[in-house]
Amino acid sequence: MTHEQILAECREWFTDPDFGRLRALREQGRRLIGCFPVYTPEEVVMAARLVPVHLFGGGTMVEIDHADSRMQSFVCSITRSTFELGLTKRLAMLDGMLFPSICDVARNLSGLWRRNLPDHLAEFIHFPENFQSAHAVPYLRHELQRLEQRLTAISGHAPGPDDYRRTFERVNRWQAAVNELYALRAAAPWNVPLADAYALVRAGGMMPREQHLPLLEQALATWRAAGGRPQDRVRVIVEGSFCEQPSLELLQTIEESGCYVVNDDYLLGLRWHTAPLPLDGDPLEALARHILQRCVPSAVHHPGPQGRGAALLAKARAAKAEGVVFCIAKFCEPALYDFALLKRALEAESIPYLSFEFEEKMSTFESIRTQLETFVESILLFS
Amino acid sequence: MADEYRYQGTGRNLQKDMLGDWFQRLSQAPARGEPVAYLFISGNIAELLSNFGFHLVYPEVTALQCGIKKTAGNFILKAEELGYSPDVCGYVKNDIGLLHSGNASPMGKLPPPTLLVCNYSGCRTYVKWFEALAEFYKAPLFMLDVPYRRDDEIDPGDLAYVTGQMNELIALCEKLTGKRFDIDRFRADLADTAKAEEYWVRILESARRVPSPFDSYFEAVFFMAPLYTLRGSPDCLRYYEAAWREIEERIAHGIGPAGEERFRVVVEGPPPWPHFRAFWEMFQRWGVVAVASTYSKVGGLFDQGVRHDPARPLESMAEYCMNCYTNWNLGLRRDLIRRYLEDYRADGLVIHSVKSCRSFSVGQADTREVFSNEYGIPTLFIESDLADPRYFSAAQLRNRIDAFFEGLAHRKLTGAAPARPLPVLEVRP
Amino acid sequence: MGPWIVGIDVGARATRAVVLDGDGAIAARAAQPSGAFFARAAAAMFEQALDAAGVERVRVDYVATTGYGRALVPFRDLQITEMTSHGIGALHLFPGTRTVLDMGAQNTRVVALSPEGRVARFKMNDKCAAGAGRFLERVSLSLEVPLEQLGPLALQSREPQPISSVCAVLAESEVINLVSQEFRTEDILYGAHDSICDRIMPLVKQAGLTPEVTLTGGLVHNPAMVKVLRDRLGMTVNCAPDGEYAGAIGAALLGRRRWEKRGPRARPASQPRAAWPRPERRKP
Amino acid sequence: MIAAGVDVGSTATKAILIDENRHILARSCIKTGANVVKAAERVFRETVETAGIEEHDVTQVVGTGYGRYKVTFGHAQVTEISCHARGAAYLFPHTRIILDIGGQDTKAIRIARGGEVEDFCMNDKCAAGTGRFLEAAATTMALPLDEIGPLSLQHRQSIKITNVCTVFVESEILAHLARGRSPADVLRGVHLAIAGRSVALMRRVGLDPEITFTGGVSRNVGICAALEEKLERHLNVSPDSQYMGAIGAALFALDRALTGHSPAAAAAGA
Repeated sequence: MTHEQILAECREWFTDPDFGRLRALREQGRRLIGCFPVYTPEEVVMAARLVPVHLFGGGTMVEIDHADSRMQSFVCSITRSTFELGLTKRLAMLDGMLFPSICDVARNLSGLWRRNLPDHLAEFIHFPENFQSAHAVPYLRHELQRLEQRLTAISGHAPGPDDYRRTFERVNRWQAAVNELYALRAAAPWNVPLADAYALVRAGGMMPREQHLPLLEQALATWRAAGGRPQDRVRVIVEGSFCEQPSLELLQTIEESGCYVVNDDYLLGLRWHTAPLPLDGDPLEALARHILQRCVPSAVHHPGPQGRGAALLAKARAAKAEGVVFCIAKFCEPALYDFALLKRALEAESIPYLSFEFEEKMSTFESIRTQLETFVESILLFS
Repeated sequence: MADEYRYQGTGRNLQKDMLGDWFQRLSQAPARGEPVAYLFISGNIAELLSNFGFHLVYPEVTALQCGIKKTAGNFILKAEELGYSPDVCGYVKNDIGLLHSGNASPMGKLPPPTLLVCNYSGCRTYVKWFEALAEFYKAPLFMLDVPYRRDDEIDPGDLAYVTGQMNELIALCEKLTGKRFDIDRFRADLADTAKAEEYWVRILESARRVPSPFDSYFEAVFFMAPLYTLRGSPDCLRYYEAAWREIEERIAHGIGPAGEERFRVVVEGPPPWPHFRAFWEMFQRWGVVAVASTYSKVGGLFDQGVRHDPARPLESMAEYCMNCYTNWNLGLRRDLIRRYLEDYRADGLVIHSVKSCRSFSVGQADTREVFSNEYGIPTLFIESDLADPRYFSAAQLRNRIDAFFEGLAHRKLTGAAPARPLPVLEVRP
Repeated sequence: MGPWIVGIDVGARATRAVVLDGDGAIAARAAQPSGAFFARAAAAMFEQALDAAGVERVRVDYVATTGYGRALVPFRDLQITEMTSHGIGALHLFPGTRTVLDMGAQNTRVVALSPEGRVARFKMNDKCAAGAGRFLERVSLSLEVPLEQLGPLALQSREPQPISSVCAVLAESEVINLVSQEFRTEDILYGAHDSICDRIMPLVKQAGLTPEVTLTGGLVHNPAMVKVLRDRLGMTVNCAPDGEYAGAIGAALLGRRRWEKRGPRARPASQPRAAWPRPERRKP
Repeated sequence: MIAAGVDVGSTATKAILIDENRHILARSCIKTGANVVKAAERVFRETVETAGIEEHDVTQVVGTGYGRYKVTFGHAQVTEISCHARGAAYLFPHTRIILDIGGQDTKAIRIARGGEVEDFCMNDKCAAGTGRFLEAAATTMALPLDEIGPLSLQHRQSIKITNVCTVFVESEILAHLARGRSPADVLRGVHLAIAGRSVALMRRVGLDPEITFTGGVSRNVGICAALEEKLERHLNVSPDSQYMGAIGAALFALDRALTGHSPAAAAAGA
C-alpha cells in the first residue's frame, strides 16, 4: 500500500457511518467488544480472544435523533451520538460495550445501554478513586477479574497466563510504535500532519492490532524519511479532548491557523501506558497496577503524586511548547473543571494559553479559527 | 385549641435551633483548637468522624442555603469569572464563588477544614469539588471511594474495599487528632442513628395514607436534614422523636400539607432551591401532595431497609454508603420509582430535571419514556436547576405544570368524554 | 513621505474602511452593510474611502483586512483577526487602553492589552453570551421602540426589571412576558441592557479587567449600554464617536507596521495581490 | 348561543367565535405587540364585528396562550396545550399526536380520542429549533418570512446545519453562502434542522399514527415537506392551523356555556 492508501484505509475504519470494516470483521468470525473512552482495559478483552473496538462517538457522520428524545440537550455530544449509534442498530456487530468510570454521564449511559439494548453486554467498570489506599490495587484486580468472567461468557475462552503474555507483548509493541510517532511529531511537526497521524492511531483502536501494526510501521518509515521545512508557526500542546474527539477538519483548522501541535491528549485511551506491561507475574495485578500507577493522567483519572497543574507544566516543557490550547468538548464537566485549575497554573508561569469549546459534530469553525489566529498573532505578531 | 395542636411546626423550629447550635459549636472550633472536617451528605460517615471530635461541615448544605437565600447567583458568577464554565454544576460553582468572596455562608463564616473527606456516593463531580477545596485550603484530602451499584447485587469485594478504606481513615484521624478510636462510643452513636432512621422511615411511610399527612418532597427536603447533618450527636434522635410526634398529631387530626389533597404524585429529581417557594406554590394551587420522592433518598435509602447497625459497625456503614439513591444504577432507580407509584397510590410521576446534576438527570428522559409510554403512567417532565437561578423560567414551568394537571383532572373526572367543563377552569392566578 | 494604507473591517453586519495617509493620519472612512457578498462590499468600501480621501487607487501601498470576511478579500496584503485589530485600534483611539470591549451585532469580544500594547489575553463569547446587538434589535421590535431610542429611553428607568436568562433568545421571551405583565417600557429596557452585561461579564473577568476600558463596535452609540457597563465594571468606559471603526483603524495601523518592516516592495509571495478591484454594482 | 376563544401568543393574538353547533363564525389574528390586554380586546372586537353581532351575544370567553390571564374579559383560562389538543381533535378526529411549533417553544402532544391530553413535551431551556430560528434565518438572508419555505423546496442538494442556536444560525448561514452554496440549499438545511429537532421531540411522546401540525409555522411548506420526509408520512395541516389554540379555547368556552356557566356565575365564582 502507498502512504496515501494507508491513510485512506485508516480513515475508512472510523468515518464510514455503517462501519463496513467492522461488519466484515464480524463476518470473518471475530467477536467484537465496543470500548467507550477513556481507560478501557482492552488487554482483558484481547486475552479473552475478543477484539476491542474503541468507539469515539458518531463524529460528523450521525444525525442525532433517537438519542435526543432520550437525553437532555446539556449532555455532551459523544454520549448522545454513541447512544444514537446503538439505538439505530449500527453497532449490532458488537457483542457488548464497556464503560470505564470516567464521569457520571458515561456511567449513566451504561445504564441506558442495558435497558435499550438488552441483547448486548453493557459493563460498567469501577476504577478506584482512592489512589493512596493499600486496597486500591487488589480491588481493581478483583474488578478486572469480574470483567474477565463476563467476557469469557461471550468468547467461551477463559484467558490463561499465556494469553495475557501474548496480549501484553502485542500491546507493548504497538504502544512503542505509537510513542515513536508522537516523538517524531514533537521533533518535526512539519513532516507529520496532525490529522494524518491522528487517523492512523485512531484506526489502530478499531482494527486488530496485529493487522494495524504493519501499517503504522510503514507510515512511520515514510515520515522518518520526509525532509520538510519548518514554517513560522507556534508550538502548542492541545488539552481537553481525551474523550470526545474533534473532527479531522477541526484538527486541520488548528494547524492551518498557524499552530504546530507537538503533544495532545487525543485518543488517550489508546496510549495511556507510561511503561511497557511486565510479562511475568500475575497479569491482572500488573494491569491494575498500571492503570493506577503507570498511566498518563487526565481530568477523569489522575493518580500519582504530581498535581494536575504541575503535570501540565511538565508536559508543556517536555514538548518545548510556546503555548497551550484547551480544546474542550462542550458539556464535558471533568475537562471544564480542570481548566479552572490548569489556567491558574499556566498564568503563574505566564505561559500563554487559549481555550475554546468544540463539539464532534461541528461543521463550521469560523469562531474557533478566529480565536486560534488571534492566539498565534498575539505570540508571533508582537514578538 | 391551643393544646389541640401542640406539635405542629416543631419539625421546622426545632431544626432551626439545632442547626443554630451546630453552627455555634462549629464557629468556636478554631478558637478551641478543635478539628473540622468537610464531607458530603450522601453516604457520609458522620459517626466515625465525630468519634474523633471533628466538627462537620457539609458544603452541599451551604450551597443549598445560598440557593434558598438567593445569594447563589452572585457566587456562581464569581466562579465563572474564575474560569468555571456556565455548563458545570451550580453547587460546586456556588461553593467556590463563596470561598473566593470571604467564605461567609448564610449562617456565618465557616472555619477552614482540618481534613477533607470526599465520600462521593454516585457523584464524581464531587471529586472535582473536593480537589478544588484541597487546592484552596491546602488541607489533607481523604478520598473515600464508594463503588457504584453497577449490578443488582452488591459484590462482597465492594464492601471489603470500603471498610478497608474506613480503617485507613481511622488511622489517619488518630494521627491528625492524637485521639484513639472509641469503638464503644461508635456503636452507641450508630444505635441512636438506627433509632432516628426508624422514626424517619415511619414519617416517610405515613404518606401511604390517603390523604397524606406529610409531603415527601417539599417537606421532606427539610425534615431529612438532621439525619444527614446531625448524626453522631444526640440532637439527631431527639429531632426525629419530636418530628414523628408532629406527624402523629397530623394523622390524629386528619390534617395534611396541602389543604385539600387532589393529586398524589411521586417526584424524581432535586428541587430548584433558588425558587423553592414559587415552585412549591405551582403545585399547591392544584392541591398536589408528593407522597414519595427520590431526592429524599440521596442521603440513604432507609425506607428500603438500609440501617446502621452497632453489631456490624463498619460493614453496615459501608452498606449505607453504597445505598444512596444516586449511587444506584438506573435499573434499580426505575424499579424504586415504580414501587413508589404503586405503594403510595400516586396519580402520576413528576420528573424535575436539573442541569447541574448529571448523576441525577442523565437517564431521566429515558425514565420518562418508560413510565409514560410503556407503563402508561401520566408523567410530567420539567427542567430548571437546583442552584443556578438563571435556569428557572417561571412562565414556562407554570405553563407545563398547569397543562399536566388540567389533563390529570380531566382524566380523573371524566375518563375520556371531553364535552364537559374542566374543573380546572376555575383556577385563578 | 510614508505609505498610503487602507484598513478594511469586513464584519458580519457592516463593512468599514479607513485610509491612512503618508503620515499615518486617518484621511477618510467609509461604511456600508456587508450583505452576503463580502468581497463586493470590501471592494466598494475600498473605492468609496479612497474617493473620499481623494487619492488614486494606484497610490495605495498596502491593504490590511480584518473581521469576519477578512480572508475573502482577494486584494489584501495582510489579514488580521478582529480581536487583534480592535485591540490596536482602541489603543490608537485611547492610548491608555488596557481592556477592549468590542460589542457588535452578534459577537462580543474582550481583549486584554499588556502595558506595551500587545494582545495579552482575549475572550470571545460562546453561543449563550452572543447576540448583544441582535438582541437589542429584537427587543426594539417587541417593545415597538426604534433602535436608536432604546438607550435614551432605558436611561429614564426608575425601577429596572431584572431579566435573567443565559440565552439571548429566551431573554427576549422574558421581555415579552414582562411586557404582558405591563411593566414600564423603560424599566424593561434597562433590564434588557443589564441582562447583556450579565451574559458578557464572565468574559470580561476571564480576559482580565484592567483600566482603562475602551468600548468599540456597534454599541458605542447606545448611552444605556455604556452606563450599564460603567456601573457593572465600576470604572469609566472610553467611547470614541468613531468607535465602530476601531477594527479598520487597527488593521490599517498593523498594515503600516508590517509595511515598514517589510519595506515598500516586499510582499508575501503566499499572497500575490490580485488586480485592484473594479467598482462593482450590486445587482438589485 | 355563541362562545369565543382568545389565544394570546408571544408574537400573534388570535380569536375565534363558534356557535352551539361548533361552526366557526369568525376568526381574527393580529400582532400581539407591546400592549397585551389591548391586543386581546381588539382581536375579540374584530371577530365580533366580522360576525356582525354584539359583544354581549357571546356567552362564554376562554383565554389561552402565554397571555391567557391578560384576557381580562375572559371567564376562564386554559393552557394552550389543552387547547391545541382540543382544537386538533375537533378538526382531525383521528389525531393522536400534535406538533405545535411556536415563536418561542415547540410542543409535542399525545392525545386520546376527543382531545384529552395524555402526554406532552416541550423544548428545554434553549430556543434552538423554534419558529424564532426560522425568523433569524429569514432576516439573515434578507427574505420575507413567508418566502423561505417555498424557496427551500427549490433546493438541489441540502446542507447540514449543525448549529440550531438561533443566535448563531446567522454566522453558519453566512459561512455557507460565502462558500457559494445556493440560498435554496441553505434554507433546505435550515428547515431539515428544525424538522429534526421536532421529530426528536415527538419521539418523546411516541410517534403514533396520525399527526396534526399546528401553530403559525405549520403554514411554512418547507417545514411540512421536511417533516413529512423525515416521518415518511402525511401530516394533517388545517388552513386554520394557526387558530388551533383559539378554536380549542372556544370549544372549552362552549362546554361551559352548555353546562350553564353564565358569565355572572363565573364572575362571582372567580
